[in-house]
Amino acid sequence: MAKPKLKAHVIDREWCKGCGICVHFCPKNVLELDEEDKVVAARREDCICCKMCELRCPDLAIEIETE
Amino acid sequence: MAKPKLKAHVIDREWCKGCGICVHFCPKNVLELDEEDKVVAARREDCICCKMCELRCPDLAIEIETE
Amino acid sequence: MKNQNIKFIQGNEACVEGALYAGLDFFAGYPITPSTEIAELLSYRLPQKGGKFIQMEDEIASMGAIIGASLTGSKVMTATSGPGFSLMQEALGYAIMTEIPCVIVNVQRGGPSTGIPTHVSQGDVYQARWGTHGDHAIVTITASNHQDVFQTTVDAFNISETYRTPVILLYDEVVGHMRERLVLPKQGELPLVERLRTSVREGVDYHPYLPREDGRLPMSDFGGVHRYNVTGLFHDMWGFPSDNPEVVHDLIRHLVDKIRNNVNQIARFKEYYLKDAKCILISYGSSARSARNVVEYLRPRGEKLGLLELQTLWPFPHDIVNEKCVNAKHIVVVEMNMGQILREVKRAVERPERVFIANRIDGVFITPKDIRDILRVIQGKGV
Amino acid sequence: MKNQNIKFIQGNEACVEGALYAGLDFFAGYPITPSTEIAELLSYRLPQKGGKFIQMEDEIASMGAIIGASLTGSKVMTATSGPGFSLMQEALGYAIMTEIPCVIVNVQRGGPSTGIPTHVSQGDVYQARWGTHGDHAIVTITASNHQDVFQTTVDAFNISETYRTPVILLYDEVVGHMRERLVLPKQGELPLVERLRTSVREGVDYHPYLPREDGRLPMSDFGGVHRYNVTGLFHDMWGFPSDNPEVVHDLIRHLVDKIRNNVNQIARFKEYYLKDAKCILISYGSSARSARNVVEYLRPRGEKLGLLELQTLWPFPHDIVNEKCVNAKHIVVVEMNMGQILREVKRAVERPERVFIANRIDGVFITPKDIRDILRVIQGKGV
Amino acid sequence: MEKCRLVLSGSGGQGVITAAIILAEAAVLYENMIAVQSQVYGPAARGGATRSDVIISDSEIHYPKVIQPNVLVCLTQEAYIKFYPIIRPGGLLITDTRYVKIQRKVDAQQKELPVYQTVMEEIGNPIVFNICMLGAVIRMTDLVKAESIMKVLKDRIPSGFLEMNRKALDLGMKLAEDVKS
Amino acid sequence: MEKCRLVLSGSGGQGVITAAIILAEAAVLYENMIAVQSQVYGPAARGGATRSDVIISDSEIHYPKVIQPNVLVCLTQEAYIKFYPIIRPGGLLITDTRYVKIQRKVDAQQKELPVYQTVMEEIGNPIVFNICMLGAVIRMTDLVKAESIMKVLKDRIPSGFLEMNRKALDLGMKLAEDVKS
Amino acid sequence: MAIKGYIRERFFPHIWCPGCGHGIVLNSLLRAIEKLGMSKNEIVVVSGIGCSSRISGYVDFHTLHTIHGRALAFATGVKMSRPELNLIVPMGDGDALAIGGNHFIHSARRNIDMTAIVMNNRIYGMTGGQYSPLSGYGTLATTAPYTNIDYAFDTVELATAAGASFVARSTTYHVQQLTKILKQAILHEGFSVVEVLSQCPTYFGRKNRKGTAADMMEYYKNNTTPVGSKAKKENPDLIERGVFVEKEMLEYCREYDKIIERAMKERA
Amino acid sequence: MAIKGYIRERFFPHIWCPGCGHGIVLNSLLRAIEKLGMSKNEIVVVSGIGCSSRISGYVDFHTLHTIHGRALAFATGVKMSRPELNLIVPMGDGDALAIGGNHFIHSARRNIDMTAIVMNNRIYGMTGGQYSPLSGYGTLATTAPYTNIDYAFDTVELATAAGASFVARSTTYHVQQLTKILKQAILHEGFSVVEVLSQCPTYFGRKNRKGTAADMMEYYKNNTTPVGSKAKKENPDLIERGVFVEKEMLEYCREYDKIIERAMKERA
Ligand SMILES: Cc1ncc(C[n+]2csc(CCOP(=O)(O)OP(=O)(O)O)c2C)c(N)n1
Ligand SMILES: Cc1ncc(C[n+]2csc(CCOP(=O)(O)OP(=O)(O)O)c2C)c(N)n1
Ligand code: SF4
Ligand code: SF4
Ligand code: SF4
Ligand code: SF4
Repeated sequence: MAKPKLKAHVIDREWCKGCGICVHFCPKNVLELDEEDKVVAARREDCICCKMCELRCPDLAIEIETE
Repeated sequence: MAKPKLKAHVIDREWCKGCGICVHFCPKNVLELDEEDKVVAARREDCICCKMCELRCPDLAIEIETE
Repeated sequence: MKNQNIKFIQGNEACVEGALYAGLDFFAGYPITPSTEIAELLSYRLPQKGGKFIQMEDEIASMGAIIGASLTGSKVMTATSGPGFSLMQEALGYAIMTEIPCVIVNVQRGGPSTGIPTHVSQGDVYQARWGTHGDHAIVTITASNHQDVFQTTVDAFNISETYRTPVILLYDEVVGHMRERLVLPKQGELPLVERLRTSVREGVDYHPYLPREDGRLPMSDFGGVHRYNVTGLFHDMWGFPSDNPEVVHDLIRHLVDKIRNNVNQIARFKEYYLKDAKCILISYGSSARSARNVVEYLRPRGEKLGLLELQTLWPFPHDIVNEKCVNAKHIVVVEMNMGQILREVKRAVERPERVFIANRIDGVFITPKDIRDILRVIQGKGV
Repeated sequence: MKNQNIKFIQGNEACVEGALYAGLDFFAGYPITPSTEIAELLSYRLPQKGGKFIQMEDEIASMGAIIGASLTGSKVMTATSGPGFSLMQEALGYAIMTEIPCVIVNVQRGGPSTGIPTHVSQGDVYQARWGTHGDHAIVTITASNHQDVFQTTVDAFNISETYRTPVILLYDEVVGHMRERLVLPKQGELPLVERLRTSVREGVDYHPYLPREDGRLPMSDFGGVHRYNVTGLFHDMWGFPSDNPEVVHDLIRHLVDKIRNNVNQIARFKEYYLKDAKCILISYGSSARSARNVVEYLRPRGEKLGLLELQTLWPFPHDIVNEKCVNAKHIVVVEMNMGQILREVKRAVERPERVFIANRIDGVFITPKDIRDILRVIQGKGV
Repeated sequence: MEKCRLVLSGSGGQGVITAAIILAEAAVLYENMIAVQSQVYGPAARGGATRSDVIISDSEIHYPKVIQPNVLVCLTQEAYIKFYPIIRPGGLLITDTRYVKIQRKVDAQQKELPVYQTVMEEIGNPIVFNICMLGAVIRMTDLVKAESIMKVLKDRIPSGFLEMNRKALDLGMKLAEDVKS
Repeated sequence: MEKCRLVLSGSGGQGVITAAIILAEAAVLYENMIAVQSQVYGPAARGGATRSDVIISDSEIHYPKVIQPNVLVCLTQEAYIKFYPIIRPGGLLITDTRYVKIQRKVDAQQKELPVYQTVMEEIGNPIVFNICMLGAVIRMTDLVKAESIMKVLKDRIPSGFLEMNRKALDLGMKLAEDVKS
Repeated sequence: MAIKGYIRERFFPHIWCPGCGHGIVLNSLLRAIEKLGMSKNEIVVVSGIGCSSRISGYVDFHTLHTIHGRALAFATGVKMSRPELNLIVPMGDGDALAIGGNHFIHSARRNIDMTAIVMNNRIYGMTGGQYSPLSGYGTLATTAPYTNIDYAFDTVELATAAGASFVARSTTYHVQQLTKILKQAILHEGFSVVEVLSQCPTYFGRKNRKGTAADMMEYYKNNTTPVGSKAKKENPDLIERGVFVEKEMLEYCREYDKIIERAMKERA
Repeated sequence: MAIKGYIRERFFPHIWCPGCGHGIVLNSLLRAIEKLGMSKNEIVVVSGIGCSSRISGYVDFHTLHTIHGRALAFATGVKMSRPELNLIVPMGDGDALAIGGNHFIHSARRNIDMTAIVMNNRIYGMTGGQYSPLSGYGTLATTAPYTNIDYAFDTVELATAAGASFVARSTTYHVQQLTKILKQAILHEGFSVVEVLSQCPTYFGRKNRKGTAADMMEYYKNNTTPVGSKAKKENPDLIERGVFVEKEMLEYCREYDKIIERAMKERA
């Protein structure tokens, strides 16, 4: 199966508590926390859709949408 | 050390409940229960002073006294 | 010829017969004298009707198990005595808070602590009312003979279902262990209250904790079509935790008022020769047998003596007791403790200085003579 | 400049200071809100003085551990809240039966069940008295400010040693958690009752359960020169099990009377403006602070209002309360439950129809305004 | 009829409690009388002297215990010593010759029956000792019919044992007749 | 003096509760005033808006909670929205410019201070945010002397950090002066 | 169904602290259930009291939030009267093994069919950081200011010795393994225990200077190893992950059904 | 001192039934203490509730007869405040492992110095013959009329997994081994568990047609084997006897003394 293509990082800013887990463990360093301590996909183009952020988020606040 | 010589089977008839454990496990079949279901040394001469009756009595009712 | 419906059994067995008659499905318990026969007989009888029995690791687990089972729609019971009853108090409060029907039998023995396990006492009356922490209300019933044990056991299940509350059956060692005749009612002879299940259909929003106009709370079997939450925290009508003061206030009032306001519907009692009684004995459980004996003995000898036998102890029927006692010169509470129901009777009646106690607290079943001797003293006749 | 004896701390910390002042040696507990600070602070402070702290697997084990430790001569304490207090009831009865001194702190939160763990309540008053099975008596004390928390904690240990009984310190979340000033008394400033040890010499026959003429029961440290038996069964003067009715009767009477007959010695209370008070507020614990506020607020405004603050709740000081209230037109019990002390006050005073309640049961700390509003209604002034 | 108050006493293994229950059950189920049975519980009951109370009557029984029995059965010396003082003066006191040495001073009609001996000689199985004793009791008191006892036994024991029990019961009744006459 | 009723509010990590305790403790231990401090407990307090009440007075304080503060500090928008309605009309309402967008309609003297910003610029460590805020409060209310706060801090924190805290406190007092004048 | 279909969204964001491992357990559990394609009505979640136990409020199943330490006892009653339901019992380490230890070993002994999840953050979170029976010797806690002298249970060994027929361990870092193990555990017929090494940055982390939530997960990454790996032999301090026990044993409710059959036969 | 010197003769004959194995445990225990030449004043016996627990009333030591299942918790308090005393805690199988199971595993985990004796007769004697967590699958009891479907704990495995530093098993038949093991257990510093396979002829024996007390002891004679014997390999059904665990581990009270030292230093 062809490797998935990223559609979007769906981030729920209400639910995100800025713990930084997704940021820390993103293999491609795609994510970071903004000044409000919410996660943002700063380098979305580097995303390989491994979804590790989605699987490890304690707050179900980030999802990787693929095409 | 010389093997111990029997002085007496000290039996507390008040304490003995006639469970028959000593009788059953006496290697020389020295003991038996009388008509009142109390243990008696019927064949004291056969006693080898192994004291197994004394060690196994649940009621501390029989003791082997040696000289 | 033998009548299959007549049995000669222990009070504990009569309780089992009553529970099975009422539709008991599930029993979890932990053995303790003098209640053990209840568990033993049910371990044999329940599976015969497809019901289930489990001996848990302790009384706390037993309470947990019956509450869980009740939630799924089963009629449940456990049985214990003083020490086990003390251990059940935390989970009992959970059943009260979550309004889960269950019946707890406490066959009383002598306390406090391990006390005198094989002797009779009626010392747990107040614990039944106040044993768990926090404000709450509870129903407690007792009986003095096997026919009544059967009847009150059936009642206990009915009341438990009607008000969605734990009900305590507070018997004692004498009633539990003695053997006497029991005539089994036919199925249908005694009314049974079945679990009130919600009429809300699947998909429609069901509120597990929103009482109907009539105050009753329809249930949806756990594991059924309605998914909801049950918690020992204060909760809203969906069953979800809330510390909103209004929610908290309304819930605690609901829990207490649903019992308090129905005190007269829940009240069970029997009366003997009260009409013209100058002296009224008030008793319950096995001690009521001795009291009854005294009444039957002294009446023919010209004493205007009467007996009010209480079966419902909590909520205490204050008005009924007061009304029955208006004309009495003396009111004597006969019980086997230091005056637990005495306290309530004094609160209930006018001129509480009329109220006395004839009791025994030494593990010996109170005798008619004990009562007659005390009576004479109360009446100023001396020994 | 800073006075080393002045502290600004939580009520729970004041309780710890009092316990250490009284000579606490051993604490076993299991964490629970809102009492946890007591355990936390003691885990730090006790070893500093060679004392011992242990966190047990649950509250039942905690009670067991402190009873065992007390028997060897230590001053012991545990601390919990509602759910844990329910679990402690069985072992509490054991301490009562075996007359082993111990102090149990219950920092009350909202019940029943898990209730509202972080909110205030005074719902465990009756449980403190009747929570364990069987007839018994118990001492229960409370306080409304940190200086009194300290004092009553010391009292608790003293009473526990004097009467060889468990003593319940029944505080509440507000007092436990709020911070205010505590002035530490110097050592020796407050009298301390030490364990009364037997004067019987080694080899001479010691009777662990034979009270002296003065009713007190000298103890021999477990593990010391006197070997004896301790059991939760009814027991004779040597501590050996007995179901002899006389022994049973005498023991239960002794256990109850040693407390009941000393109700006035055990009674602790405070009064404000009672002499000419037409309306008397009766309160205890944190709610007494709001009640006091109301009195101080309305007095200057010409209302003949007084406050009786109870510290000893059990044994309930009926005579004292009755006497203080003779001339009052209205008696208003201010508490945060559905009327537990109200019940006792009604039993205590003549013309109980004078007695009302100003309460709050929604987890919110009762305000002076709440009380004033209810007062006006009681006085017929309307809103 | 007057209430009949019985106390059956002996030691743990002798089956006095079973006997008491069988007697009372027979009265209730097959002779529609009123009966109440109770017994002593606890470790005390295990070793030492056990006791079971039975009251049989044609009218309601409120107080279920026996304070002063008019029929007392003692199957051990210990039980005899413990209980003879409570018998109603002139009451019927039945003992087994093997286990009990009676005392003359007791104010009661004392009947010493060789129940155990007879059972062992005629049947050779001590298990029916209690039933044999029961036979003697019902014969002396005419409380219930032997048939009623047998009916109760039918519901309680494997049919294989019925014969032996019937025999024990008859032996007991016979023993009673001998002393009666 | 009149009782001064303060409510300090914000979110978990900001140290508002510590600040409240330090303030009250300073008043009690070093300026022998009477003070009571209380706070909201429970999960609610963990996420969401925490709140701590302080009453400072020279006479006994019976009722320990604050119903209507005359000094209210809000360090998050959520806290502001939740608590501004309870302030005493005309009372002092202090907010941090970074975290709170104030609403005009509120009947109070609203003081917006760039506390966080200042701390980060001048000290670069958010840990003293609450102390800086405290400096502003005591400067505006004259409740306790800065020295008293420092004495309390001496007993609470490693001496290494005292300097930083002193600086934060002064910064806060300075901010207060600016808005005062 | 998307995993959000299994939760009660209206209660989010949940009460757990930022970085709390319990949220990751929730995340994994939802995915396991999603992969199994179970319907919401066939699942009952029973929990006790603790931060971890709040999980029951967030999932859209039949949820029973009981009292501290007793979840398994309540679950036993539910399961016995409705054996067709799938019981999942998430517990904190204190809930499961301090006050709840007895119910834990007895449920294991009976081999009653349910999935016990021990969310092990080595601390009492809800009450603010006291030591638990899994904190371990030498750790710091609010009730162990001089370091803890209590040894820790080994959850896996205890569950195994008590008789559990499925015993496994994973961590909040190894979310894929965790999801896989949870699936197996739920499918297993009998008493299954899954210990999840979770993190409480707020109390255990702070008290013991373990850094951020991510740091604590890094620790699990670097200090655990698959069951029976030779890395373990070289470095015995490594904590093993994976399935330790998986055996066929008679299940309690089925056994009881046989009792019922026998009883009914005898009667007829 | 003769063993009669260690008992309270006035209470004999004891209440136990004829042939009750508990009496043999008493017999063995007294001999172990006699051989150790301990003085009566240095021994504290703490028991719970049950026939077995009545043992405390018969021995002339400091005796604490507590409540059902909690003996070890009480003993913990005694030991911590008087570490110089020798704590012996005899318990029935129900007392120790049904209601008391949690205290059992936690005491083992802490490795607090005391000797726990599990007098295992596989039944609740005191209450008249209900099944216990050690009765085992297929046995009969008054609450298991259709045979028991509960699996039994293996006391040795459970104690070991929980952390006990001395774990052993013997029987009422092997009285010499039993005495020897009890001696070792009492001398061992740390939490020691000795399981004694005992007999309740009155209930377990009768219900399960095991014959007389002597027959039940014969069974132990024929169906047990020394730990690690090859007999075991040939016949896995044999029950092993002997010492299973004996290891040096930090003892709880001594560890606490270190805490006190540290606390006092810090303070000074
Ligand atoms: C009977 C009882 N005792 C104590 C408590 C207080 N309490 C609530 S949760 C808890 C322990 C929480 O720790 P854990 O189970 O490990 O879960 P976590 O909060 O760490 O997720 C305690 C002691 C209680 N609720 N009930
Ligand atoms: C809280 C409580 N629950 C139940 C009981 C009743 N009880 C007394 S002893 C016992 C069990 C006895 O069995 P075991 O511990 O194996 O000892 P044994 O009598 O067989 O020697 C039980 C259930 C009790 N005393 N207290
Ligand atoms: S893991 Fe989740 S909560 Fe944490 S920062 Fe990323 S999105 Fe936010
Ligand atoms: S073993 Fe003891 S009690 Fe049993 S028969 Fe022998 S002497 Fe008597
Ligand atoms: S306190 Fe710990 S366990 Fe509780 S929610 Fe916060 S991080 Fe999670
Ligand atoms: S019942 Fe069993 S355990 Fe109890 S004394 Fe008798 S034989 Fe021993």
